[in-house]
Amino acid sequence: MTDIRNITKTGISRRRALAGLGAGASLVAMPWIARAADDIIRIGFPTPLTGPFAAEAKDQVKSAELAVKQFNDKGGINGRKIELLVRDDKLNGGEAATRTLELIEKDKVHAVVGSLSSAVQLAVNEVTRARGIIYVSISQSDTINEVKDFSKYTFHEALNPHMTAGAVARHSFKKGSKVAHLVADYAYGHEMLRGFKRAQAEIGAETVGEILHPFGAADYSTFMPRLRSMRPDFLCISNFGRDQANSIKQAVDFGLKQQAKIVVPVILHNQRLAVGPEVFEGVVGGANYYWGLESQLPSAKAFNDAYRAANGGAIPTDYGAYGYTGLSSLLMAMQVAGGTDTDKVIAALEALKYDVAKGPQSYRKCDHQSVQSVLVLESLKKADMKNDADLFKVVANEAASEKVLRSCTELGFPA
Amino acid sequence: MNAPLLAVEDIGVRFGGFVALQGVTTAFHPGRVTSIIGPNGAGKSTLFNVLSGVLTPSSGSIRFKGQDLKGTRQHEFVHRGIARSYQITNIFPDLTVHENVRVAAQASRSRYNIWTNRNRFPELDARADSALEAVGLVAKRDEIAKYLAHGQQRALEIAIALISDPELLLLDEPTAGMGPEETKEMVALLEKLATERTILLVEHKMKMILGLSDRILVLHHGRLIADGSPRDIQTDPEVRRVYLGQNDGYA
Amino acid sequence: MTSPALAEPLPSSVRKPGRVKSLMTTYRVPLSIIALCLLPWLLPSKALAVNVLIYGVVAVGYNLLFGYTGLLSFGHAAFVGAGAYITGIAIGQFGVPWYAAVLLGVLGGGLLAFAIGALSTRTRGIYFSMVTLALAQLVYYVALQASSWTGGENGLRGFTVNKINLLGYDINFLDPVNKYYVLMAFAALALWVVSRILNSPFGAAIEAIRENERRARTCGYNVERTKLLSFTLSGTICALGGTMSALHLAFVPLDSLHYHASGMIVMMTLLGGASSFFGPFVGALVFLVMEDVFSLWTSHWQIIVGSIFVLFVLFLPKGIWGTFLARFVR
Amino acid sequence: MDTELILMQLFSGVALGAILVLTALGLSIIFGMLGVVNFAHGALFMVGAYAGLWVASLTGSFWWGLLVAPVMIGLFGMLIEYFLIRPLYGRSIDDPLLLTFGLSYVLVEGVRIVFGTDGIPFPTPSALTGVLDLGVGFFPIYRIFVVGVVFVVVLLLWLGLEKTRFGLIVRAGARDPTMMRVLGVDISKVWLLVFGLGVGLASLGGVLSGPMRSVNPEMGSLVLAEAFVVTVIGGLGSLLGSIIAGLAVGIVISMTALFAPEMATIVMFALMALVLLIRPQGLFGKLA
Repeated sequence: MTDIRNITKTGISRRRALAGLGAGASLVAMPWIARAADDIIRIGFPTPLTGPFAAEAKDQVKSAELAVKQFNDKGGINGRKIELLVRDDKLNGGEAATRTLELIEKDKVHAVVGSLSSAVQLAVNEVTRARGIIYVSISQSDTINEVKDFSKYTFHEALNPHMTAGAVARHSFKKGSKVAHLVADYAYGHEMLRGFKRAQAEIGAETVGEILHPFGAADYSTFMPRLRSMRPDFLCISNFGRDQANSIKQAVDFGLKQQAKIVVPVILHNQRLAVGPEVFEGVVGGANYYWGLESQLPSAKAFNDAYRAANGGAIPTDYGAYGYTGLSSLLMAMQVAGGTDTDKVIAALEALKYDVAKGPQSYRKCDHQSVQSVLVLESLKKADMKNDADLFKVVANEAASEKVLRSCTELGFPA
Repeated sequence: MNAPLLAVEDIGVRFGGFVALQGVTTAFHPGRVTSIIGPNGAGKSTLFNVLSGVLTPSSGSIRFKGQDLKGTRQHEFVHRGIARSYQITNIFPDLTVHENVRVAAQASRSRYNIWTNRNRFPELDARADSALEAVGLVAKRDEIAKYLAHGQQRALEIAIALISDPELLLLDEPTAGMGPEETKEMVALLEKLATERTILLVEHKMKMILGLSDRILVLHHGRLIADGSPRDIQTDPEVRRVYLGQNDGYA
Repeated sequence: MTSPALAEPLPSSVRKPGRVKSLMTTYRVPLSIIALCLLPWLLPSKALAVNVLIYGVVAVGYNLLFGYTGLLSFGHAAFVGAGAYITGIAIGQFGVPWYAAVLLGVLGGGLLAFAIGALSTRTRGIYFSMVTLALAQLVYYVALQASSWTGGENGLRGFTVNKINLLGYDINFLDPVNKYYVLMAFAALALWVVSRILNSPFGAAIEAIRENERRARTCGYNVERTKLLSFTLSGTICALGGTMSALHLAFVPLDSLHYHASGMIVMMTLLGGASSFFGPFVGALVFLVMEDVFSLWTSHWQIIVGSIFVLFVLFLPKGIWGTFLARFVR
Repeated sequence: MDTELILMQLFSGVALGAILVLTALGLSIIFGMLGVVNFAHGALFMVGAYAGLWVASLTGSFWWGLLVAPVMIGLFGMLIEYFLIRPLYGRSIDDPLLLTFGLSYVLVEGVRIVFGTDGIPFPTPSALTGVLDLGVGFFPIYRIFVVGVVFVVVLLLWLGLEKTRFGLIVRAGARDPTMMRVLGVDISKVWLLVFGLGVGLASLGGVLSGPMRSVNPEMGSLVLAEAFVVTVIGGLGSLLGSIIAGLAVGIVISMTALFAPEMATIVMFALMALVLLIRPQGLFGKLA
C-alpha cells in the first residue's frame, strides 16, 4: 500500500504538519512557520485518497508527480523548482473546499490541479474563482462548462459526459438501433443521458425506454424485468463507480447481455479489475486514456515508459493520466508565461497546443474545455487477455474536434 | 361526612387478557392514612399507577376534589395535588440532595424559562430547604444523591414528593429494603406527615400498617375484598384466608 | 505542577466545586472567547480554525440534547445542512444580504428541528436514535431530488460572499483572518446563548429528564414538551453552525446531510466530553486537528480515528475535557 | 402495464425482500436479545463477504466460503462481544451503539489496508449461473438460490428459538436477565453466543451478496441503512417483524421501481417514517 508519505517525496508538507502538532500540543503561541521561499512554484493537488476512488486518486498523484519530476529534471520553470502539495479531499466537497482554502491561504500555492468528482471540482472551482487562482480540473462534468459556473481561472482538462457518451454512441449504435437507458438520477447521470440521446438523434437510433434509478443504489434487480421487456439492442447504463459495478453485474445476472449490448459512457480500468472480466466481457465504454495506445501513439509510449520507470513497471490508468496531462499543460503554460503571473499563464493556457500522452490537445477559448481525443474501449474476454493489464480492445479513437462539444452559445457564452 | 378528596368508581385495568384490577370502587377522605394491602400481584401497584396517572384505566372513573381526572396526563397530576413515591427508589442519582428537591420545586413554575439564571429564584431554594428539613436531610444538602444511605434516599424521595405540597400523597412501600432502625425513623416521619395531609400507603409490614393506618383496603386478584379499620381487617375471615394465612406479616 | 494527591480524583460524595472550577464555570463564556481569539494563531491554518469554530458550535449545540437532555440523536446533520442550504439559497438565488440569510438559515434549521423533534420525541431510548436517523436520511434524499434548489449531488454553489459591510466599513471576507473573527462573533454568541440556557431553570429541567425521566414526569414536568424544546434549541444552534459553514466555504456539499455527518458530530462530542460545557468544542478541535494531521501522514487515518473513538467509549467516557476537569481542576 | 410484468415485478420484490430479511436478521437478533444496536452490522456484513471470498480462493470452492466464513466471522463477533461490548453492560444503552459505530470505521479501514480500496471480483458459482424461465419472465438462478437459503435460515432460527432449551433460555433471558441469573443460568454465555450468531448471520449475508453486488469496503454502508429500515419497521428485536417488514419493503421498492423508479430508495425511508409515526415501536415491537 502506498501512502502519502511515499508519494510526496519532497516531504516538506509533512515536516510542516509535524511542527504544527508540536506547537499546538505545547500551546505555545507563535506565528505560523514561515512559508517556503518564493522561488519555488507550488501546485496544490486535492484528490480523494480515502474513499471509493482511492486507487484512481493514487494513480493521479503518481502521474502528477511524474510531470513535476520531468519539469524539475529539466531545470524547472525559469530555474524555479516545482513542488506538488497533495491533500486528501475525501471525495467530499466541503473537505475539498477547506483543503483548497488551506492550500491558497497557508501554503500560498500558485495553482491548483485535481479532484475526482463533479461535486468536488465545483467546490474547488468556487474557492479558486473567488480568489483568482488558476485551477486545472481533472474530473468529468458538463455543469462546469456552463456559463453559470464558469471561471476564467479554471481549465477543464477532463473529458465531459457529453463527449464520452457521444463517442460511445457514435461507435456503437446504428440507424434503427433500439436503445434502453438505465440512468442514475443526479446531474451527472442526466448529463450522460443527454449525451447519448443527442447522438442517437443524429444516428437515428430509437429510445425504447429510460429508467432513472436512485443515486447510490445497491440493488438493481427490480429494474431488470422492465429493461428486459423493452427488448433493446443496446442497454446504456449512465452511472459511475460503484453504481456502475453493481448495475452491470446485476444486468448480466438477469441475462441482459444475451439480449443487448451493454454500453457505458465511461469505463474505468480499476473498476474493471475490481469487478472481474466475466461481468465486463463485451461491455463498451468511453475513456480518456488507455495504456494500449502506445502501439499507435509515440506520446503515449513516452508517457507509459516514463511512468513505468518511475513506478516499478506499473502502467498508468485513465483517471491517473489526467494527473499527467493536466499538470503538464499547466507547467507548459507557465514555461511559456515565464513564471506564475496569473494573466500570462491564462493567456498561455488558452493558446497552448500540447500532446503529452494522447495526441493533440488544446483548451477551447470560451469554456476552457480541453479539446481532445476520446477512446471507445471494449472489455476483453478473459481468454483473449495477453496479460493482467490487457483489459480492453480499442474500438475507436475519435480524434480531437470541437464538433463533439456543445457549442459555446449553447453553454450560455456570448457568441 | 365531608366530601371525599378522591373518589374511585368501578375501576378496571386489563393488560391484554390479564385482568389486573376489576370493579374497584372506593373513596378517600381528607386527613387520613389509608393502607392498601394484598398478596403480590393483587393489583396494589396497578391501583397506585392508576391514581397517579401512570396508567389509564380500561374502565371506570376517578374524581379528585370533585373533578373527573379523565384525560389528565401524568405530569399534570402533581399540579392537581397528587404526588407519589415509587416502590424502587426513584430519585435523580447524579444531582445533589438539594438539587433533587429544588428541581422538583421548580416544576410548578418557570419550567420553560430558558433565559433567567436559575439562581435567581431564592424562594425555590427556600422551599427545597424546608422540604429537606421536614424529612431530616438538611445535613446532607450538598451530597450527591446516589451516595446516600438507602433510608436517606427513601426520605429524599418523599421530600421530592412533598415539595409540591400535595393534598394526596401516594407512598409505595416507603420502608422497602429498610432495616428496623431505618423503618422506625420512616414511621416517625410518616406519622408527622399524616397530621398535615391525606396519605395512601402500600405496605407489606403488617405491624407498621396496623399501627399507622386509620383504614385498610385489601386487594386480591384485582378485586377489593375488604375495607375497614385495622381491627375489622384483622378479624375478617376472608382476609385471614387469602392473605394473613399465607403470610407471617413480613412479606 | 500538580501534586500527586491531586492527580487522582478524590472519591467524593459531596459536590462543592473548588475555587478554580467554580471560577471556570462562572466565567465559561469569557474564557471560551479568549481561547477562541487565540485559536487561529495556534492551528496549522485559518481554514482549519474556522472549521473548528463551526463544528465547535455544532457540537456544543448538539450536546444540549445529547449530554444535557440525554437523547442520542443521529440526525443532527439535517439541521446543520438545512442552515447551510437556506443561507446559500437565500444569498445565491434571492440576493438576500448575508446577515439576513444567516437569520433565515438559523430560523429555517430551527423549524426543521421542531418538525423532526415533534415526530421523534414521541419515541424513547434506542427508537429515538433510529427515528432521527431515518428522518434525517429522508431530508438527505429530498435535497438530492430537489436539485433545482439545492444543486443535488453537485452541491450548492454560487453564493460567495466577498465582502461584508459592518458598521459602515467594508470588510474583505475572503481574507481568512477577517473571516475568522467575524464568524467567531457568531460562535461566541452561540456559546453565550447555550450557557444561558444551561444556567436557566429549563437547564435544570432537561438535566432532571436525563437523570430520571420517570421521576421528572412524576414531579410535574411535561417530558415530551421539554424534550421537544431542547431538540429545537439544539437544532437551531446546529443550524447556526451550518450557516457559518456556508459563509466559510461558499459551498454546501450534499454529504453534509448524510448520516455519516451526524455520526461525526456524535464522535466529536463524545471525544471532548458530553458532560461538560466546553467539552464538545474541545472534541471538535481535537477531531479536526487529528484528521488534518493524520491525513497528511497516511490515507488510512480513519483506522486511527476509529480506534481512538472506541478506546474513548471504553475507557474515557467523560472525554478529553471531562476527564481533564475531573482529574486536575477543583 | 401488462400483467406479466407486474407479476414479475412482484416476484422480484419478494426476492429482494428475502435478501433484505437476510441483511436485517443479525441486527434484529442482537437487539432483541442484548438490547444492543450493532452499528458495525454493515461493516461485519462486508467483512463477511471478504472472508467468504478469501476462503473460497484458498479452497477453490464457493461452498467452503459460504460455510466457513460465517463461522469464522461469528467467532470474531464473540471476541468483539467479550472484549468490547461486555464492559459496557450496565452503562448507558447508547454506549454499545457508539462503540460499534467507531468499530465500523476500524473494520472498513482495516479491509482497505488488507484488500485494497477498489473492491475485488466475486464471481457467481458456476453451478448457479444463468437464468430460469418463470413463465412470466426470467430470473437469475443464483437469486432463487439465495431466497431458498434465507428460507432455510429463518426456519432453523425459528426451530432453534422455539423448540430447543437454548432457545427457551435465550427468549427468557431477553425478557428478564436478572431472573435467569437467579435461576443459575450463565446469561453472559448466552449473550456471547447470541452476539456471535448475529454477527455470523451478518457475514452470511455478506457472502451471499458477494456474487450479486460488487464487493468493496463501502458495501456495508448501504446494507446498514437497509437493515435499520427493515428492523425498525418490523419492530426492533422482533424476528417475525423483521421477516414481514423485509418482504413488505422489498415489494414496496419493487412496485415503486415500476412506477417511479427514481424514488425506489427514498420510498424505503418514507415508509419507515410513516410506520414510526403511526406505531413508534414498529409493526411487531414492544414499547421500550
